[in-house]
Amino acid sequence: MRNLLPILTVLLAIVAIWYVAAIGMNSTWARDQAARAETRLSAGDLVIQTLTLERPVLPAPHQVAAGLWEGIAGQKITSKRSLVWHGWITLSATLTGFAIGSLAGILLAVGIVHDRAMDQSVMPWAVASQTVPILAIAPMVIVVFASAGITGLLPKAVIAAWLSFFPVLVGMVKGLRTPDRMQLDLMRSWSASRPQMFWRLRLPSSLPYLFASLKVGIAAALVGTIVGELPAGASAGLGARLLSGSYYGQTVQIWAALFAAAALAAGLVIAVGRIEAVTLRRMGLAR
Amino acid sequence: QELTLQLKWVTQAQFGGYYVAKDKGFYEEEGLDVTIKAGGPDIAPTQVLAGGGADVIVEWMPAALAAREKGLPLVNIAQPFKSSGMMLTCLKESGITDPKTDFAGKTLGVWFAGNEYPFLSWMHTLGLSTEGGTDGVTVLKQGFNVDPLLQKQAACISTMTYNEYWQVIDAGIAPEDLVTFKYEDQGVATLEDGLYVLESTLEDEAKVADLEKFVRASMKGWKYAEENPEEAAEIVLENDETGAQTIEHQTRMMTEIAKLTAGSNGALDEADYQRTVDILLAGGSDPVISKEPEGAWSHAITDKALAE
Amino acid sequence: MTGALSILAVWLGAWGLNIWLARFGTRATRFLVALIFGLTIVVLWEMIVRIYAIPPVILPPPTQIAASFAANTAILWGDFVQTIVKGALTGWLLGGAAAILTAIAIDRSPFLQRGLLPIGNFVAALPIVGIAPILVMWFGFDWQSKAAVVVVMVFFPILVNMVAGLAATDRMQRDLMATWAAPYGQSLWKLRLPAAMPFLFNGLKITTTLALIGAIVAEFFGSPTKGMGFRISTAVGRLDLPLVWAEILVAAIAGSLFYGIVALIEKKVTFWHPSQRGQRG
Amino acid sequence: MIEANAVSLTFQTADGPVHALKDVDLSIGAGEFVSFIGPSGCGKTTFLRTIAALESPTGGALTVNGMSPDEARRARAYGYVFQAPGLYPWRTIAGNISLPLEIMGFGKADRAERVRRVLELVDLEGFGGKFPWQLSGGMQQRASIARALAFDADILLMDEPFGALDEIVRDRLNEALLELWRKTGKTIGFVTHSIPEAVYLSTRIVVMSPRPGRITRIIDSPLPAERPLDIRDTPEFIALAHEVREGLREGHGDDI
Amino acid sequence: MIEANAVSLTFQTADGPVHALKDVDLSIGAGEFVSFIGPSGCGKTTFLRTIAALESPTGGALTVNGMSPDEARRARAYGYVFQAPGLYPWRTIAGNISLPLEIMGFGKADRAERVRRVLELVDLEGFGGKFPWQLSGGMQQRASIARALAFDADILLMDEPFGALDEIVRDRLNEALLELWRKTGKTIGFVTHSIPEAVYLSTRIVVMSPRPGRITRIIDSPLPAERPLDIRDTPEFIALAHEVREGLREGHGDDI
Ligand SMILES: Nc1ncnc2c1ncn2[C@@H]1O[C@H](COP(=O)(O)OP(=O)(O)OP(=O)(O)O)[C@@H](O)[C@H]1O
Ligand SMILES: Nc1ncnc2c1ncn2[C@@H]1O[C@H](COP(=O)(O)OP(=O)(O)OP(=O)(O)O)[C@@H](O)[C@H]1O
Ligand SMILES: Cc1ncc(C[n+]2csc(CCO)c2C)c(N)n1
Ligand SMILES: [Mg+2]
Ligand SMILES: [Mg+2]
Repeated sequence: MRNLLPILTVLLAIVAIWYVAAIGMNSTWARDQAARAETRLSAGDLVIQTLTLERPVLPAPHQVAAGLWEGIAGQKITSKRSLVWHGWITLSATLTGFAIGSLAGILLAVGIVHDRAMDQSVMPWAVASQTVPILAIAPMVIVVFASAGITGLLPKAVIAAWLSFFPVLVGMVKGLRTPDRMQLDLMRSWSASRPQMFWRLRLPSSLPYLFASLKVGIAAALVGTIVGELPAGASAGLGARLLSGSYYGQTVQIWAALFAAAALAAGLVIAVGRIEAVTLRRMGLAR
Repeated sequence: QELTLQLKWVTQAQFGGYYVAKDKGFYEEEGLDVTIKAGGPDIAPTQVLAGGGADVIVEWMPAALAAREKGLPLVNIAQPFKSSGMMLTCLKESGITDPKTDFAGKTLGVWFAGNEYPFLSWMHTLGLSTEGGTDGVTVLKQGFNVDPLLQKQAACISTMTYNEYWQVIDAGIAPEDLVTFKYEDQGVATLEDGLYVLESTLEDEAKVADLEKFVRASMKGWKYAEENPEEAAEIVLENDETGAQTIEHQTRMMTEIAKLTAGSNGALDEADYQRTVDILLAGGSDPVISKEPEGAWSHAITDKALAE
Repeated sequence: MTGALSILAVWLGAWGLNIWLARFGTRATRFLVALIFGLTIVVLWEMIVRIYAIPPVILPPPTQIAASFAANTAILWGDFVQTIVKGALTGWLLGGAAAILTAIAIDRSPFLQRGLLPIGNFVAALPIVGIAPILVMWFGFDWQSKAAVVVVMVFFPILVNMVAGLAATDRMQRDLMATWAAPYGQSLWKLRLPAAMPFLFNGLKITTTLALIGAIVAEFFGSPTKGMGFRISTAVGRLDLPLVWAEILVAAIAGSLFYGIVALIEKKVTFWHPSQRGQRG
Repeated sequence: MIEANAVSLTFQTADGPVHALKDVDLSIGAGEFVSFIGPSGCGKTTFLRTIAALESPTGGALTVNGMSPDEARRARAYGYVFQAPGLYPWRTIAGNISLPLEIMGFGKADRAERVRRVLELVDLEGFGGKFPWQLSGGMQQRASIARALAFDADILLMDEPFGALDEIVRDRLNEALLELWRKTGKTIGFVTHSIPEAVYLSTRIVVMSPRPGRITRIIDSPLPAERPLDIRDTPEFIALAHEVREGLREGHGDDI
Repeated sequence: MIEANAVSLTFQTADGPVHALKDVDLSIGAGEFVSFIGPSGCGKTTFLRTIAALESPTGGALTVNGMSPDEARRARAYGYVFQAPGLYPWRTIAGNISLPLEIMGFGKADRAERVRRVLELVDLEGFGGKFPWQLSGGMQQRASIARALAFDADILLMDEPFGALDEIVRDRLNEALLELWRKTGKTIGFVTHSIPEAVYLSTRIVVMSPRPGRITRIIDSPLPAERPLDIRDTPEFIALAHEVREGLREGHGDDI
């Protein structure tokens, strides 16, 4: 709550800068148009024109807000013009990919902390795997899946999974290794078995780390889904919306889709945060 | 019978005939269940076909022949598009009036991902290098839209008569402020939007029979679309998942497309084919294809499909 | 059947070897284990492609990729310079510098921090690739727009880390400065900046891969006729998949190197940090 | 019964071998309370860990209750208490205490009964439902002792269990520990840095010295089993403390 | 000269106000060695921090050398030593010691000379080029004392400086500190948990008690200025320690 005022202030400043920038960036176009029509623009007209262009270089905040409102509330949510509908398509692929990715990350992490060979083999390549520009080869991934007869949600989800597995893996490995020597020794002095050590010590101590990386992972999954949606331009989803907006030069549509995606990202991160808070409180880890 | 068609680009009136055929039940009448897969900016239909993700693709002939030379045995089975819709659209203020003399030193926007071949052939016939410099042209990989022209980042950009050109107009630039060079007029037109399958598909008799039905129904769709552009545009709109298309734009596109499909009954015209091959072969040091292709087309399907 | 068996045999053999090697845990065997793992994947890839006759336009075998790599070094180098050196590196340096300066600027204002950081976290979670088309529209086709995308992508992660770093000094260390009546500049330069370095490098390391991703993806929205993103999409159109994979290989190598170099500098700069000391001994 | 014969332990480190223990001979009888004292790095912890089979000696022979330490560990002969309480924050105090019991497969009713009993023993009735961080440091440490007591191991090994507590709390816990030892008759090995603590608690004080870690003096305590806190102001106590300090100083080099 | 008149300090926390200090009256003369002892949370640290102007009292008056604590701080009247050495790990020992000197604008040659001198004072010649983490805990703590001495403040405030060290090292440092105090004649405020340490070092012992933090007893030491370590076995010493313990116990509630 005490952050509200600063946040609002900063937001206000951003909006103000945005308006000034919109006027600046759109003015060339407005002047050119006037020159083509061989009219002269007064300063007032210029401002009004730059903030109401059909295809602005930078749309003004109120234009984006109108675009968002139109996309969210102005349509039936089943309409193809509804941002809610596209958001849902993106969300479902994101969640599927996130589920696959985090599961893979967790399982790999479990393997890595329990098996030395796996630790030494997989870990260096896991880092390398993230330097593969999966985003640039997303179209190929889509095509390769299509060739196996798999289309729609899954190929996007796989790209999302690829991006989200890494933070989860790293966080989970770190988490599973947090129990210090003393805690492990205690377990050993009670001659606990490996599974007992895992379920009663490693897993619970890793949870705070897991949740921290899940938050990063779900944001990454959303990026992956959107990128997966870009090349398959005709399909639905916020990425497709971004692309078709770009294709038809509808900047307002791009920005509206972008803000919808941002809201989705924030919502997902907050949702994971909520689950984290509840889980940790149940476990007595939150104070 | 199930059949998958991979389009070259996003859902739009450019593919109106197929959507009409599906929507009007022409495929169904033939006993076909056709799945139409929309394409996208970086989806190469040839790759989809090679990977088995589709039975038939819509592709431009230069890309198809180039793929054929790469060892992917594509065969043209039908050619609903008679003429090319490609052109370069330039801002008048760039001072370009004649391609032969004025392109040198300019920046031109070009589509890649298999669509660059006609352009490269043209530049070759003009004797212009595409590596930049004062006696060559600087090439931009043009993205998805016409912004490079509007932002004056390029003197000319690639446009289709039926699509991007109108986006430039819609953006508020008057036709008088533009200069256009159609590939058809420059004598470098290559065949666009043909239907291609793998050679092996043609050896399968059941498939061939399906393809006959498919081509017949598709052509019926095309002809229907030519006559009813508004209805066709609406059908396209219904099939567009992004919800970004507008009826005005699609209707206009359908009207323009009709001009390109007008001269074709679906069968490939050998003379057109030969002209395309000649243009592509003329590539000099880095030709699109290096030798006369063989078996790159077949009338087997259209002969039967269009028999009655 | 025999194909599947031989694939399984290679895999089990390599894995067994690794399990045995991993027991030694020396530096050399660690390296060897990682190497064997990588090689095994490559060999299995080659075997699967050959045995199951996977069309090269879907997945080319590693040997073809290597051949293409060797044949196209000039193109690959040019693309590397265009995308990674000019686009990613410039953007990363600019974005990093801007983030560090901003962090220092807002360090003294808790008000600004409280306002900016939640928004920063929000923007950092944003699918920044979405603004690539916009920035390409603003900054043109060449590497400048790629660098701009990278700047935007790396700015907030570095900012958030740097701000956390500047706040990371413990109370005792700050109190010491207070008992010596140190002015702000001194305690910034002699305490907060050095103490912030491990955090800063954390941010710098995370953003190395982001920088590559940003530069490559931005090329998707328009580029000159060179660059890794450009080459990948054109080569796919030309069904030259070995070249595509050669570019991917370049990206992976460059990414690992980039990360490695930053990690190395980190080691030099934060030699005193327990995490680095541990690695030394 | 713990029997150490010329036990040695050398760690191989990057900087060469570290002789943490060298030729340690010691025999601890059932029911004894033995304290280990010595400067940092002299191997106190290592010796305790070796008894508990958390390290293996590189030389010499060590038996616990006639078995090898590892057998003894698997027979659950030890309760081990560390300097820090080391309670799991996601379990309540009762949950923490019952954890080793779960691992050892005690039945549910039995577990509840034992938890109740040891909570009472360490004076923590009514705190079973609290989480560790809701308790003070002294209470946490008592809970950690309760946990080590719950499964009734014969031998209790404690590695500086009260090192982090303040003097007054420490006094109280010392009293309580002594009481507990008298009541249960367990064998206790206890590491400490504090001379008064060692003297106050032990029946025998083992003074160690570093580089290599070895025993320099073993001091038997003549103090009675019954020891009020005031005993620390008696001359016997002071003399004993003096002797321990002497022992420490002679083993200690000139480096600090 | 430190003069506290009815000093109070209340922290406003989420759980309500905490009375860390209540009506503390104390006057410390120049050259005195005053120890503060008391259970955890009784406000020892808070009082020391208030003197050093790291906290501001919410009630009462406090003057240091006739100035307000904050003026005294800006006049660089304090050297402060914390429980942990708090050396900056990215600077060598010499670099750490010269840090306050750099901040206070001492010249380069002067800095080098002072660093040399205080390193000698704390017996760390030859270690100036090492990094803190290459030294043992005791050496680090001595370096941190050297740092507080380097700029020759009149007043030395030490908050459990030896709390983390083992007994023998602690003994040595106690001796060295006493020696230093006699040589330099500084005024020292010293927080400790250890009764023998307080008694051994101080000219006056201030016993505090918590909730609210206040002074319960002030004990003047009759011990001579010259104090060998053995003095701790003398009856005077033991009597004094006993008195301190009594004072502690009476202020201590029944909670542990
Ligand atoms: N796992 C290990 N690897 C290498 N050396 C070790 C290991 N454990 C202990 N040592 C070394 O063995 C010696 C004895 O260590 P130990 O922990 O037993 O000392 P200690 O008497 O318990 O000291 P302290 O009072 O500081 O706890 C030390 O020099 C220590 O550095
Ligand atoms: N910054 C703060 N905010 C709120 N409460 C505080 C703060 N600092 C100290 N306190 C509280 O003030 C009281 C006195 O704390 P202080 O640290 O002075 O005790 P102490 O005597 O030094 O204890 P210890 O022996 O544990 O160091 C405690 O109850 C503590 O929780
Ligand atoms: C990035 C990109 N831009 C354009 C095309 C080419 N393209 C294929 S079909 C068609 C008609 C458009 O209305 C066009 C322009 C492409 N493949 N990729
Ligand atoms: Mg120890
Ligand atoms: Mg304190």
